[in-house]
Amino acid sequence: MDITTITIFILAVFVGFEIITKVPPTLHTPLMSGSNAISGIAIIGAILATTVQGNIGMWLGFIAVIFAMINVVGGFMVTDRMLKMFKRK
Amino acid sequence: MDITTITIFILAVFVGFEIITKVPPTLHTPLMSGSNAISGIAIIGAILATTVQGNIGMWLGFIAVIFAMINVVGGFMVTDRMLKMFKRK
Amino acid sequence: MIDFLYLISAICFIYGLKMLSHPKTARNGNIIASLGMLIAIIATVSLGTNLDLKMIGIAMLIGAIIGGFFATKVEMTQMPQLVAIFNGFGGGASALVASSEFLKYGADSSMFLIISITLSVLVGTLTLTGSFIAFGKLQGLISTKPITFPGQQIFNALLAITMFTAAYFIPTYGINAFYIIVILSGLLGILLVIPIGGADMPVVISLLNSYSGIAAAMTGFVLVNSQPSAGNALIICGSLVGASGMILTQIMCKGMNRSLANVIFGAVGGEVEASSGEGKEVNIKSYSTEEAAMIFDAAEKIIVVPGYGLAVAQAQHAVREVAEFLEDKGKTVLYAIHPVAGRMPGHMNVLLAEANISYEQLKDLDEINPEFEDCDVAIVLGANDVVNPAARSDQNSPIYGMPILNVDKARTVIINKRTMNTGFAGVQNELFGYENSIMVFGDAKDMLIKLLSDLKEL
Amino acid sequence: MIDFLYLISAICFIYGLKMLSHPKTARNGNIIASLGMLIAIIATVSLGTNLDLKMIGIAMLIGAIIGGFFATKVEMTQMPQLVAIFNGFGGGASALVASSEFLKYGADSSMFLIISITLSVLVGTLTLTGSFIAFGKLQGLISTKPITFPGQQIFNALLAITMFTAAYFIPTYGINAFYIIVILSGLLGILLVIPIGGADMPVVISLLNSYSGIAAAMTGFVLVNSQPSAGNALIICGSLVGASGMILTQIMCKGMNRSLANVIFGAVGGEVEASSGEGKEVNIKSYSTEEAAMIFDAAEKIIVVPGYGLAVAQAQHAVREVAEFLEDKGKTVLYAIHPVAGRMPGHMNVLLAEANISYEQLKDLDEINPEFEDCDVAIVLGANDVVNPAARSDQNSPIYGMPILNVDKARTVIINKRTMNTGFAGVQNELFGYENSIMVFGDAKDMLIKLLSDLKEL
Amino acid sequence: MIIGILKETKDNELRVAATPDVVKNLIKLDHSVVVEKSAGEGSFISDENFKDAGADLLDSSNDVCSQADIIFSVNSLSSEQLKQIKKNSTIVSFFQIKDEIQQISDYTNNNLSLISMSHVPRTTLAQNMDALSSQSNIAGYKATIIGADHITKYMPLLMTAAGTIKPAKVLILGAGVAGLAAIANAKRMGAQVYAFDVRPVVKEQVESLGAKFVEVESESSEGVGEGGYAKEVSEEYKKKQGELIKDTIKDMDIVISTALIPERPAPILIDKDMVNSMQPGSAIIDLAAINGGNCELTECDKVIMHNNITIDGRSYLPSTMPNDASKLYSKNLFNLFKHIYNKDNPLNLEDEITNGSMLINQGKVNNQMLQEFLDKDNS
Amino acid sequence: MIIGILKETKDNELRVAATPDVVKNLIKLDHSVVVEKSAGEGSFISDENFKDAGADLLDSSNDVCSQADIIFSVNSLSSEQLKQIKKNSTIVSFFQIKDEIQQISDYTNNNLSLISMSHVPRTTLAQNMDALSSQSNIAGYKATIIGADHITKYMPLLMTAAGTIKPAKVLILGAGVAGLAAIANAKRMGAQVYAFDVRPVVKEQVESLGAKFVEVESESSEGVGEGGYAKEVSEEYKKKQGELIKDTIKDMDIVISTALIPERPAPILIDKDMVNSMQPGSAIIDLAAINGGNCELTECDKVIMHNNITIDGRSYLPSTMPNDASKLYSKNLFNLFKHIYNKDNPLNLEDEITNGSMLINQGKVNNQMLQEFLDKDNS
Ligand SMILES: NC(=O)c1ccc[n+]([C@@H]2O[C@H](COP(=O)([O-])OP(=O)(O)OC[C@H]3O[C@@H](n4cnc5c(N)ncnc54)[C@H](OP(=O)(O)O)[C@@H]3O)[C@@H](O)[C@H]2O)c1
Ligand SMILES: NC(=O)c1ccc[n+]([C@@H]2O[C@H](COP(=O)([O-])OP(=O)(O)OC[C@H]3O[C@@H](n4cnc5c(N)ncnc54)[C@H](OP(=O)(O)O)[C@@H]3O)[C@@H](O)[C@H]2O)c1
Ligand SMILES: NC(=O)c1ccc[n+]([C@@H]2O[C@H](COP(=O)([O-])OP(=O)(O)OC[C@H]3O[C@@H](n4cnc5c(N)ncnc54)[C@H](O)[C@@H]3O)[C@@H](O)[C@H]2O)c1
Ligand SMILES: NC(=O)c1ccc[n+]([C@@H]2O[C@H](COP(=O)([O-])OP(=O)(O)OC[C@H]3O[C@@H](n4cnc5c(N)ncnc54)[C@H](O)[C@@H]3O)[C@@H](O)[C@H]2O)c1
Repeated sequence: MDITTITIFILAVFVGFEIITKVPPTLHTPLMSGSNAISGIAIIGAILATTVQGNIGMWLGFIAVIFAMINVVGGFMVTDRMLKMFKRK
Repeated sequence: MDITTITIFILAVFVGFEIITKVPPTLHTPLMSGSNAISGIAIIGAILATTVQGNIGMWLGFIAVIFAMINVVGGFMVTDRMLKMFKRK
Repeated sequence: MIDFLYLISAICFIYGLKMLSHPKTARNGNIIASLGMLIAIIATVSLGTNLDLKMIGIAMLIGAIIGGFFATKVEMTQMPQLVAIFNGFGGGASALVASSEFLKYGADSSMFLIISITLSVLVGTLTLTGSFIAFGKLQGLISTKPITFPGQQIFNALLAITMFTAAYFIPTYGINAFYIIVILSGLLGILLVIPIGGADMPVVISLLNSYSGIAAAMTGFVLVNSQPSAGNALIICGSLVGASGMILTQIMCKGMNRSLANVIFGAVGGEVEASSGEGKEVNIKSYSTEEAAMIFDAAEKIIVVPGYGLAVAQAQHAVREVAEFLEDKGKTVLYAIHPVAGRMPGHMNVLLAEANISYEQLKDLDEINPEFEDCDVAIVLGANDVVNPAARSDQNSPIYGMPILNVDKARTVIINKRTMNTGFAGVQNELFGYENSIMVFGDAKDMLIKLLSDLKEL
Repeated sequence: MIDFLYLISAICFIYGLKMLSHPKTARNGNIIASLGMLIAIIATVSLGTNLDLKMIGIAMLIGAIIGGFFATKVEMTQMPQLVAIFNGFGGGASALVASSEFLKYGADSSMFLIISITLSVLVGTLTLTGSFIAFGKLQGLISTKPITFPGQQIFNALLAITMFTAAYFIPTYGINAFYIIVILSGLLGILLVIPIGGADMPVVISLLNSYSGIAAAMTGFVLVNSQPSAGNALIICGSLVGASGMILTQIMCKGMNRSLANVIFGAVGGEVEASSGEGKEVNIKSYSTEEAAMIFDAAEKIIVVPGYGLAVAQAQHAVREVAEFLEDKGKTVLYAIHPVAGRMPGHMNVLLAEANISYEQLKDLDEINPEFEDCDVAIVLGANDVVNPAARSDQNSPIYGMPILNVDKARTVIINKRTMNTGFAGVQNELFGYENSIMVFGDAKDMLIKLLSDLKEL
Repeated sequence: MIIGILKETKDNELRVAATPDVVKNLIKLDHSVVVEKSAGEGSFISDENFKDAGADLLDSSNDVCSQADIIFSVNSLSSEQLKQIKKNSTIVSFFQIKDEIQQISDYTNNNLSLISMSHVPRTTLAQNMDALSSQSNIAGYKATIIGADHITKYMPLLMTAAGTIKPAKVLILGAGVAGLAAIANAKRMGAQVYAFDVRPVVKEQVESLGAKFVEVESESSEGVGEGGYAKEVSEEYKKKQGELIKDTIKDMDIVISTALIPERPAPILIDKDMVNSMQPGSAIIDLAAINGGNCELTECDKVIMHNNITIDGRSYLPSTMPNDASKLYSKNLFNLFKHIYNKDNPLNLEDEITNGSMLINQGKVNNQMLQEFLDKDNS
Repeated sequence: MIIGILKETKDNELRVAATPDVVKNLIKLDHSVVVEKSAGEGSFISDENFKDAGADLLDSSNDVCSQADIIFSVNSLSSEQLKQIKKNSTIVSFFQIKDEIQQISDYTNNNLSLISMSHVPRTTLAQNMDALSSQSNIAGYKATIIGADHITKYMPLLMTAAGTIKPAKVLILGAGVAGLAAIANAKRMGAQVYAFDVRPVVKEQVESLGAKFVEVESESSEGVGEGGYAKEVSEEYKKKQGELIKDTIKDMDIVISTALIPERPAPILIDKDMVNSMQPGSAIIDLAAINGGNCELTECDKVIMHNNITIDGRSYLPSTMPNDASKLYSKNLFNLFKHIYNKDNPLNLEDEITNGSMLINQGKVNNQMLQEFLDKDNS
């Protein structure tokens, strides 16, 4: 356990708390969806997990990559689709 | 040079940018004054600098502590004085 | 170098989220965030040692295809459940990574690692199952009614305690204790979402979204020792999403005038009237003033249709304020005065003159009706009979034949009244259910005041 | 453990700054921030090895006494210069620490260290000298007029280039190159501030404040290798102050309707009218609507005094909107109608009736005059003669003997008009210069609209 | 069809049943129009105007009566005119049942049809034919103007160098169409306005105009009759109401009374004592004068002074604004005509509006109320 | 001092120079007040009211004249009354120089003092004594009411089921005190209001009431005379002005003219042609009638019809609101009295207000204009 890690964690939490202040309701769903896609960052871990020695671990990683990728690709695409709607007809 | 240091730096900058959004003009001076006092955090460095071997370095540290302390104590006190004024008569 | 890539990707996420919360920049924000993700993936692939790139490629392809397929094919109305299920996968991924790490180090890892892994698995799995339940509720596979049983809270608490005990015994019992944690977290996820009503699902999804961020951050803690830079990246992005998701959840709750606790534990309070337009019981769309404000923001030509309700609410000054604000933004605002609006001849004239609305802006039926066709928004304020299309089409209606204001020809019609009650003639108004109609309920004056402040906040 | 203390102190600073930017929490914010500083100092003292605690204690005592003395003794009007000079000391401290580190490691430090030290010394010294010049200007020791000479910008640029060259040669020439940097930074600080006019000083101080934060952050980079946790703490707090100071500077510039670049390089543009109330040429205080809004926010009883200017501006609806907003906040609002306000008998009645202001709120001279004494704010909107205290006191005034509205009896009087021009009777109004008077210039309608939106933003 | 427009014969009547605009529209519908000379004089419509619109000008009322298939008028015809009228022809006018009973034989014997503007049902659809509304609105509006003229004070609040003038207080009794119009205009002019009505629904409408509603406590639906009209109220209610008005009226500067109950004498709301309790210089405008008045002292079509209180009983207020009054009336009449004589299904007595406004259909009484009156008369 | 209040003798005059309130205040200042019987009748003030306030009631005007040291009145006294008046006494009234010239010998021979309400300087300080303003304001206000009564149309815009009624157009000529009041009230009533004046400063004032200012292009200070009053303008200006009014007037429903130049006949702004160009049913209210009128056809104190246009030349509009008019006038008078007869320095002719309003001081002419007129008369 490293103090810098915790520091980074806390600072990131602060940034997270502060960047979202006022969001018009129409953006609630897109924002949720977009930030949801970002939480697919777990893909980093998933990719690295595939190198784990044991077979099970590797396969877990494999599935994790699929899961995370669904989250990332689906998330960003669906967000974009929603946001496209707001353009003036 | 460490990447985590830079990371921390950048995150802190973000926090700094984000926490101040709207400030009523009457608070400009107190806020400036308060954050100025915080920049007296250099006192940490100053204290540690007093341990520097060479005489000059140590005395620089000594002066630095005085300087920083003026900034810190004066800054916080003057801010408080200003803010007291805002109370309803 | 790779470290820097992670840093850049984190910055992309920060900016992306920031931009996503403003209507004008939202779309670019999303693109920037996805760019950040791309950078992170590239960094990881170049960072990893001994990576089976083919396998990873296949997995990514599968995931991308599934995600992309659903994202493009699913209907607009089903978006919320899609987001829910995507979110579940994200949480699942975190849990899987943490599990895989557990398998690597086994039971004799450091305390810090065990705690991290436990939390990651716990939150990740909970997100996974919870999201699936949310999906099921929204999709109608599971009853949207809150499902409760006595002692539910206590049971949940017991579950949590059991899990932490299990975590405590990991060093002793190893993998078995771990299994218990996985299973119980999954159960907890289900139990947490099941008692929440359908109308509150958006809030729940947002909360689960925040959880999936937390899970990612926890996974970061798991990884940070073996892969410091990737771990840090996960921590930053995960906590970013976790925190901002929490704020968003709070904002959403506030928008519904409820506390988060009330949403989560308030099942006994019963359903609130479906106010987000997803309810299928009534085929009207009820919007908040904030949403209405967004619509006005995009409009250029606006026609105000005052009715008796405006007079009842004494909202004549409020409407002028809103109109003036919109005009200052360069929009055109006209008033459509129906000859029999109100309860006496010239009622609307008296009303609007009092608010000093210039005579030039007032248009009578014949002048204004052709204008609706190229108007972006018609806002109907406490009028009912005078905009009832039944007068044109429904031979059996008592008002059949009365000339009406053709508000339905406008691109969007925003209708403000307090309830779904009828007007003077006592007939229902099918306009309210039209495709291009939006209801904003409330007293006209209150609503206009709120609308104005929302317009100013955009 | 000590690391944690630093983290806590950083969190204190973050919260402190956040709270400082809201009127209601500002004072507590300051206390929390100073608590953070205390924690940081304690942490450092327990962290350091080989500390000569006595010496440190003496130094701290000296600093505390000096700082405390000036902070308590100096007059309110001299606050800005005090902040400037405190700020200079902060910058100086950073520069000294960096210098001391340089002396420790000498010329053969790592590249990273040399860069950090150079930047720290550069920014720190510049802040020191710049702040002193700002102090001098505000205190009237140096001309508040912008002092410029031809080719100033170019000269400054040359200075900067010389310094970086010197930094580059530090490994070669060691301490001498370092001296050059110190001296030139000091010079640069002077030259940067000298050409800026007195009215812009607050912005400059804010900018220098941001610099001193940057200097601290750079010092953090210098320290981070030898004292990682202290270094990190400096980096976090320094960059926090640097960034937030930058934002504050920007906000202040925006408030003056100017860009930062314009403030810094705009010396040729000449003085703007002293709009921050520090100018001593005229003895009126001109406030922005935002500041007026703050005053209203704190008030409970408000009396509106309409005059001819309100009619000219056709601001009757705007004034009602503001009044209604204040009433909704639970404040009492009354209108004081002077019998000859306006240009015809009953002018104000006609005007306010049009805006539908209820008759009950309108009070005539006899009714309202006793009320001013316990009223928090009297806002005079385009009235002049009818509130001129000369009618009570100045026997030579053409309006001597006319009964007036005793607005000067109110705790605060806010006067809105467009210029300092006289009213119908053509006489100057000494009210404008009273201790408790505040001018808010502008067309009454524009001003009220702006005031309303500022009130809503509080 | 040939449509005839007469010069009105009633005293103080300045309106005309059709304006040149309406004449034009009638001609567009392939009718021809005959107009009695100087029929538009009162409304400042010259004979040329009518000619330009395409009408034929006839010298006498007799000529018009003998030529026209259908006669438009504001007031019912004089017995002389009735004698000249063609058999089987139709008259559209503001008929009052109690007035027409006298002449019923003339109508039935000649197989005449009577379409009554006063009996157009008050439905949403019929609003553009509702002359009762358009003319009541004028009356209500004008009542405040003459009220402001009668009283010896300002209407609005004024704070002047010579002192503060309190706003006039105006009480409106009966907030139907005329009452609401009076409220609206009195508010505009700056007075403090109070209103009273037996129908509780009116409260919201009164308040929607910014006036205060003066309420009698009672079961809520006491005074509510059919079709949005009022009905007579119980004795107890009347007492409460009397006290309420008594309390209120003594502070009032203008009272405008419009209370009517269909086909009944107007309720007496203001008795002599109440009048006497009012401030000298105040005024009562009694728009119910023609039905006996809401004030005990009202004399129809006269402006009297009682105890320094002006009591204005003029029933012809719409006629004092002949320009707009004729315009609105003729538009209403035209709309009704177009509705009844439409191409697809003319004279369809199934239709609510046609049926409702048809008092007598080719000599046969088509109105229940009229029939009842006749039956009563005969017995 | 003994203060006398007379019953006004002039036709149509209903005001009284002091209300019971003012009587009370006078008595508080240690004066005594004698009031002619039924002096307050026109303003609905009974003799009892005066008695209650502390005044002594006298039976005849003669009694009052012979007892009072100072007489308050609205109009100057009749020659009979003047005969009865005590030597050295004072009269405070609305004197018009040109009217008083005839009786000048009565004044000087009896050593009378004349304080003129019409000559109180228009300074900020004197505003609470400025009866010209308070009474003009009434006139302007009332002019719109009677205008609205005269015309045959609605004032406001109305969009009704029977069609849209366009708002009436009102033109105000001369935007002094009366003109501004008329603008304000016409705006209130919903009309579209236009105003014209020779003094360009007035533009801002007109616009501050929400009306449109109709402008003659010319050098800016053409019509500006002394003390905020207008002066006569050049021929060229008159021509331009004439055309402008001609263009404007034909669309107007109401014209209210208030243009005056002190001590000169009122400028003729509306000639016969212009009147003829107006729509039938329109109305002109000429508040300048007493000075000859701004309209060629105006007959003072008469309401005439010309070519279906009502021309109202009543000069006594304030008297139609005797209640408020008396209240304001008597307050003004009292304020002036208090100013002139103050304890510290009574009858101080150094004082601008005292000097300005003192037409004749104990038989000596104290007004330049009056002196000039007299000199002209004598030569
Ligand atoms: N103009 C005339 O001369 C006259 C005379 C008599 C009758 N009428 C009849 O009146 C009707 C006029 O049509 P209209 O469209 O103006 O009125 P309407 O059809 O009566 O509808 C008014 C609507 O306003 C809503 N409302 C009431 N108070 C409100 C408030 N405070 N805030 C927001 N909404 C409020 C009511 O719905 P909620 O209760 O759900 O809020 C109601 O549906 C016609 O049918 C006409 O025939 C007219
Ligand atoms: N009531 C009557 O019957 C009557 C009749 C004639 C004369 N008067 C005289 O008029 C005066 C009335 O006093 P007052 O205090 O109402 O008016 P005032 O003394 O004339 O002052 C009005 C002030 O409003 C300001 N102003 C003008 N336009 C403005 C705008 N658009 N926005 C903001 N301010 C504006 C002007 O200053 P800036 O130019 O600096 O903005 C001016 O100083 C008295 O002297 C009175 O004797 C009254
Ligand atoms: N459908 C439509 O669009 C339409 C059009 C016009 C009028 N209307 C309705 O028709 C109805 C009648 O209107 P009207 O103006 O012809 O009515 P009216 O002239 O018959 O009566 C005038 C008012 O007097 C009131 N009144 C009767 N007795 C009273 C008493 N004792 N004390 C106090 N008030 C008393 C009545 O309630 C009514 O409001 C109203 O409800 C009106 O809204 C409907
Ligand atoms: N000091 C004060 O407080 C005070 C009080 C009351 C009035 N005043 C001022 O006194 C002045 C006179 O007011 P008044 O109402 O007694 O004026 P007035 O009755 O003498 O004249 C009425 C108006 O007619 C205008 N007029 C004259 N000739 C004209 C022409 N040919 N065409 C068009 N308009 C013409 C005048 O300019 C004036 O505005 C105004 O400036 C007014 O503001 C001042």
